[in-house]
Amino acid sequence: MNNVPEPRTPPQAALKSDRLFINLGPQHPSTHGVLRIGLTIDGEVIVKAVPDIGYLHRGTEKLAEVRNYHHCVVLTDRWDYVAAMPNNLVFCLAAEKLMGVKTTPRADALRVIMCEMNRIASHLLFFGTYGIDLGALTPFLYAFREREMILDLFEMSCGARLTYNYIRLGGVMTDVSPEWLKRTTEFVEYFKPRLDEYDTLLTYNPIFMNRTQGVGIVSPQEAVSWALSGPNLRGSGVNHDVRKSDPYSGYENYDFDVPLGKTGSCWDRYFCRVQEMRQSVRIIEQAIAKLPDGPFMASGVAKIPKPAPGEAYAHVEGARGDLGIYLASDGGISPFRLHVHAPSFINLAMLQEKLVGMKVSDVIALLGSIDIVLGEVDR
Amino acid sequence: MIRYFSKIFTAAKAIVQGHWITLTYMFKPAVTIHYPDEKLVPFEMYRGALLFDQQTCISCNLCVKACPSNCIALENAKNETGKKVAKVEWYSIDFGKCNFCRLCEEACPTKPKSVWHSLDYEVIFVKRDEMVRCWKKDFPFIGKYFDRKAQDFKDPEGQVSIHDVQPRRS
Amino acid sequence: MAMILEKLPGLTKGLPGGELFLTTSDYIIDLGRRQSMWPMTFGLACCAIEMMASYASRLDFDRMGVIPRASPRQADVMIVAGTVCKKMAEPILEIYHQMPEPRFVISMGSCANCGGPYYDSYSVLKGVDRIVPVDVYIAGCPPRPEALQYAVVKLQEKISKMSLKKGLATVQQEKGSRDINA
Amino acid sequence: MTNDEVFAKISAKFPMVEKAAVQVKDYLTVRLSSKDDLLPFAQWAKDSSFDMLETVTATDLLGPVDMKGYIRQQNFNPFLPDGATPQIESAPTTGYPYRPAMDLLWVFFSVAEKARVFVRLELPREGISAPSLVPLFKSADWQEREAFDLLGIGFEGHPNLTKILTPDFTQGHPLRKDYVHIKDRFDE
Amino acid sequence: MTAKKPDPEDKKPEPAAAPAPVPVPAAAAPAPAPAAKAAPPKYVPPTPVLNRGNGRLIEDRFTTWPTQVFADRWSRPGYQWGAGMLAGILLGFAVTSALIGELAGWGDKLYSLLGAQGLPPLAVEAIWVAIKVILVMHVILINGLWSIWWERKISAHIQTRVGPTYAGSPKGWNFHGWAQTAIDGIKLFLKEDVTPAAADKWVHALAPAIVVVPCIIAFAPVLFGDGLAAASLDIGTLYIFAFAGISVIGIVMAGWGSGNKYSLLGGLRGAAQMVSYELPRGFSVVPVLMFAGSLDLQVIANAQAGYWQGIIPRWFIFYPVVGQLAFTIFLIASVAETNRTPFDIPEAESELVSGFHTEYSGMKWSIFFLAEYAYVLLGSFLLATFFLGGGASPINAVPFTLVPSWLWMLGKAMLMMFVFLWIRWTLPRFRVDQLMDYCWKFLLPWSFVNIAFAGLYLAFWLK
Repeated sequence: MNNVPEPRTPPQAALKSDRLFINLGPQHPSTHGVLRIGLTIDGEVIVKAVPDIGYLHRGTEKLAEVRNYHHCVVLTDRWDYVAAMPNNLVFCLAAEKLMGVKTTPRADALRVIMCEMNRIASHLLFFGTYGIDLGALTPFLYAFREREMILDLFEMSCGARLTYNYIRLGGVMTDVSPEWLKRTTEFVEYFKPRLDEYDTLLTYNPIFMNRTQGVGIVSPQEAVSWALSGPNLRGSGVNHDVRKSDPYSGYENYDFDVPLGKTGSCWDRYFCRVQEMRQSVRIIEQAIAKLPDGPFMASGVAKIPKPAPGEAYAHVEGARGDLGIYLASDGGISPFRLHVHAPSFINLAMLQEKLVGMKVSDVIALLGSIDIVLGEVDR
Repeated sequence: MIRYFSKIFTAAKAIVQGHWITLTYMFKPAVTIHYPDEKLVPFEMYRGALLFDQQTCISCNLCVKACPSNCIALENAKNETGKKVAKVEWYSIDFGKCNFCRLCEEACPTKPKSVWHSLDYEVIFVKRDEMVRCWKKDFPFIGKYFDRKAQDFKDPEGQVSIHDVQPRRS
Repeated sequence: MAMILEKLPGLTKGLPGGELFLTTSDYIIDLGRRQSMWPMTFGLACCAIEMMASYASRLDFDRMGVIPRASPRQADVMIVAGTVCKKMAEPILEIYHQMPEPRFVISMGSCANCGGPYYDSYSVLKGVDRIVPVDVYIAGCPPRPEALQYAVVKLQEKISKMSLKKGLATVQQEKGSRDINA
Repeated sequence: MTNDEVFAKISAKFPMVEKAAVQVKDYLTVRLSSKDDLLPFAQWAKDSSFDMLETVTATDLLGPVDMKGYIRQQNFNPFLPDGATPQIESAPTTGYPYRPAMDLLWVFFSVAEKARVFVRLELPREGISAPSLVPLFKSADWQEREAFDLLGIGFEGHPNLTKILTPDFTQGHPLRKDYVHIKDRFDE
Repeated sequence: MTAKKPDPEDKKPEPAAAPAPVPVPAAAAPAPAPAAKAAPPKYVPPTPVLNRGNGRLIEDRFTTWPTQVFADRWSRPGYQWGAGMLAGILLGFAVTSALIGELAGWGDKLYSLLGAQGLPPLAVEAIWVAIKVILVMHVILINGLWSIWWERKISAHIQTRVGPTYAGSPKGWNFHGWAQTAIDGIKLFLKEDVTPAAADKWVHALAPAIVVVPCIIAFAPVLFGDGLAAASLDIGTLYIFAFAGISVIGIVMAGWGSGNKYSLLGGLRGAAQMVSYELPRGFSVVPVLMFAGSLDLQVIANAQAGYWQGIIPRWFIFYPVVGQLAFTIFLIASVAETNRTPFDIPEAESELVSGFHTEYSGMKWSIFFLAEYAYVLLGSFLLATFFLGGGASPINAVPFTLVPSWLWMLGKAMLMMFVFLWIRWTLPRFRVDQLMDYCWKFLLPWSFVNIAFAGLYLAFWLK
């Protein structure tokens, strides 16, 4: 049911109220980092919105031109710092295509497990912060309690909690111990009932559904024209998932289905992410069951690689959408050009047009539902 | 009419279920770690503050090349005749710039490693000079920092080690 | 009230029990500031996620009386968590000056200490102590949530050594690392 | 849909478009010959199944990057009072065709057939400008502004071509190979 | 990486767990180990700088995982100790109050003692009123300390974490942070008092007063037990709702006075919400007044004495349909009146930074904070008096009826305050227009229907 009341424009003659310009400033509790939106509001309804980004622009594409390929892998951790594994993976895929290195099956399976666990951790953070944006403070703490378990598993296998540098050119950094696999299955068993708890706590909560169901509706054509990707695109009903359409590192031999939304509202995008967590749990179980043994690192990757001149493009289904790397090499030790197709940067662009006509508290609901990370927006 | 009441009923049921979950969690024990009283020992693979052993280092510059943010600087030792020798005169790591990525430890060819990640994560600085950690002849693993005001090397005040004696990684 | 406390050291110099009264009032004031430090929800980059983890249930910051406050007017400590870009330097300065007096700054992570992995980038400020005085730096990229709590414990120790002789507010300093008991 | 079928479809409609010499690994790369082919090609792509413009970017082919574009302020090191030596200098590799030009790149993706085509266009560096695709694809808006901000490519017809990422006081376009950083008040 | 496949990490000489002294690396190292390798200097780390003594090292991380922690809660020492402490407090409270049950009696003795001094009756009356005012003021301000600490502890345990623990407990001890709010008060007392330049000085400075003073005045007729009311007015309910409505002006002044756009938005939203939720709050109490027959709180409380069939107390909440409906509407409206989630849009943390009190710091801000908790206390006492039969014991058995009325009243008020806190930490926030729709299109019509039901009850059942 679409209960979005169309913006009641007061009769201009009777009610002379001038427009108020407020800054949803770079420092704001719920802009997920440093994003400034210049809102021109008339009463409670937004008349004009100008998102202003660049407050976290570190110029990593320029830095990549003076780093060798192993150093660039470290740089990639800091783009989408909530889900850093897909960043490493996408750079390594592009560099391996450039250098013609074939990874071992065990490395592919480990990469799939790590990326899916990182997707669950990222969606848990989204679930927690989206609850805070709409005023429910407790789901954040429950989501972080589960996220801490995943971070423990990452710390046990690759040594860091957030910036892993685990997926390297040609494979992965180290092998995982059987104890790690046992603990992962223990986490997966513990996590399934928690997902149903989250549903009763937030998903089917009437106030939450009122706040998100009719808000920020994106039609499929509009979603494709804005080139959205990931849960934002699937929330509008367009069935495009890179893991299915352009499978990489062994995704074709795991069976999982892709959740689709119906109306493209904030609730559908939120619901796609919660369902995706269930699918990731299924993938992890299958991957652990069929984990091939063998070397975890391909041989033949040079200490300072100098790939032949050429170009390569690789893209991966990151937690926020279709993360792509265009890598060009001129035969030197540093990449000649590194362009990041950052899903958050492109998903955020639709904000300036979608916000007109909405209420101030809907800005937070819409911004939270497209789930951006400013490290990836500004690179 | 019926739809109106059923909508109210489902809404009320969802709210009550939500409250039931928060109530049950209220009576469950807390998962908190009382940090200064209880401290978590990180896993064996954890990448904490770097340690360096001046005696086993063969000053091969591999770690300098491997570091993405150019934190490590070292100088070859010379014996009396002025010929370079496989020893290191001094060694310095800039902890302000280090991003704890383990590339230097993997590049180090010596066995056991002469630069390796300890498990210490409580590393703070009070002054800007403490950021650069230096090693010279028979300095401890943890190294010292050069205080410009006092013009000499001092023990790092801000680092608390998890183990009484720093374990070494091969 | 603040004016009376400012003149307290002068008043109590001559009185017999004055010294004891001064030290106990020092202790109470420092206890108040130490056990209830309210940071500002102010995350820039990856360190902000670790700061959120330190507020979460496993490493509860509320145990030390630390509640994140949204507006700078009600905050005592500013935890700069993440890369300070040049475009963000102006707002950080403005927020620092909006915070009411005894204010402290914790620089969290290599990027805030001196640029970290972006030591040669054209758009990154090489360390937040170029624009605001910093009390405690934390090493790590990103540092563990326990390291942030250890920094708060260390800052609490520095505050417990503050005394009324130097006045109620902390020593004013434009930039660089600051020693509040200097 | 394999690359060759896609290329057959394209060359049927646009004969003057030919396969690019350097193919992006496992994707079809097509090279336009001049600026004014772009708009008809984009219009055709939008009408046929290539309805998503994924990426708009460019590469500066001038040569190795100029080290003065980076500012390196080292912490005080007692053993090296004048700062640690920078480590990697980008050196030109022999035999690579450096030329004062910029190679623009558009990526069209068809959601229905899951096919992707890379469209390249090489333009001289002086006063570089290209037609903007904002009227056809809304996703081009911010990506063209980013290309303008970082590489200085003027897009004709773009509604609001202003800086998007770099701060206002940064002069010049950082991703150009000959970018020299002008010291502002924040790097002493 | 060298062409040779890097062999996986060979056996670690150093067992990570026990801090054993560093063994000399194994002599059979493949590379010819340098001959006379002196054992690396034994490094003595600086004494760990901890304010609470040396930390206990948790070696096995997985014992802190929720899977183990939630598995069997009674085996954890902290849990048993906490449960025991809670039971002890409740029991002690009940026993001591049973012993000194006749506190109310002392009031009359004091009053007659004053009269015996031969003072003119007017002076006696004046002193007696002064004592009552001081007592009620203390209840309101001490409540601030108690309820803020209680909210932080309850919200912490709801979120499976531990609230403030180190405030006010010496090294090594853990008194559950009893002094946390007092310490917050000391700090806020000494903060620099910032008045923003764009602010309208007088309006900015006066706003907190106008928010707090009506609440303190409104506490006059509130019943703390049988006969324990500061002023037994026969228009008690009307008096309370009249004064509780004045704080809206304070909020709008705070919004306008701070000169900050966010607080202006927060102030206007606050005005719209609080004014419109006055109506359902007032109308939902009308059935109670109809049953009790008077506005005086004491009469309402006495009307709920007695038991149906000796088991179910005659409280208004247990009236079949009217009671529950009136109770829920009044509860929802009082939550909205105190600006707490799900109705906290005036100081919505995530939207308007912190709403109307964005520009307040130090002492002025803490007055706003105390006012919020004073209104929560007022709301919970009203709920206890109107619907839970203030002072009457729920069970008809002997030991319970001996417990004095003020303890039952306090217990019910604390239960209602728990419900306020419980709602805050579970539900998300309304949007502005949904909030208004909810009030005008749902709560208000249903309260009118409720009044009609009450009329039917009076006509046929309660005659």
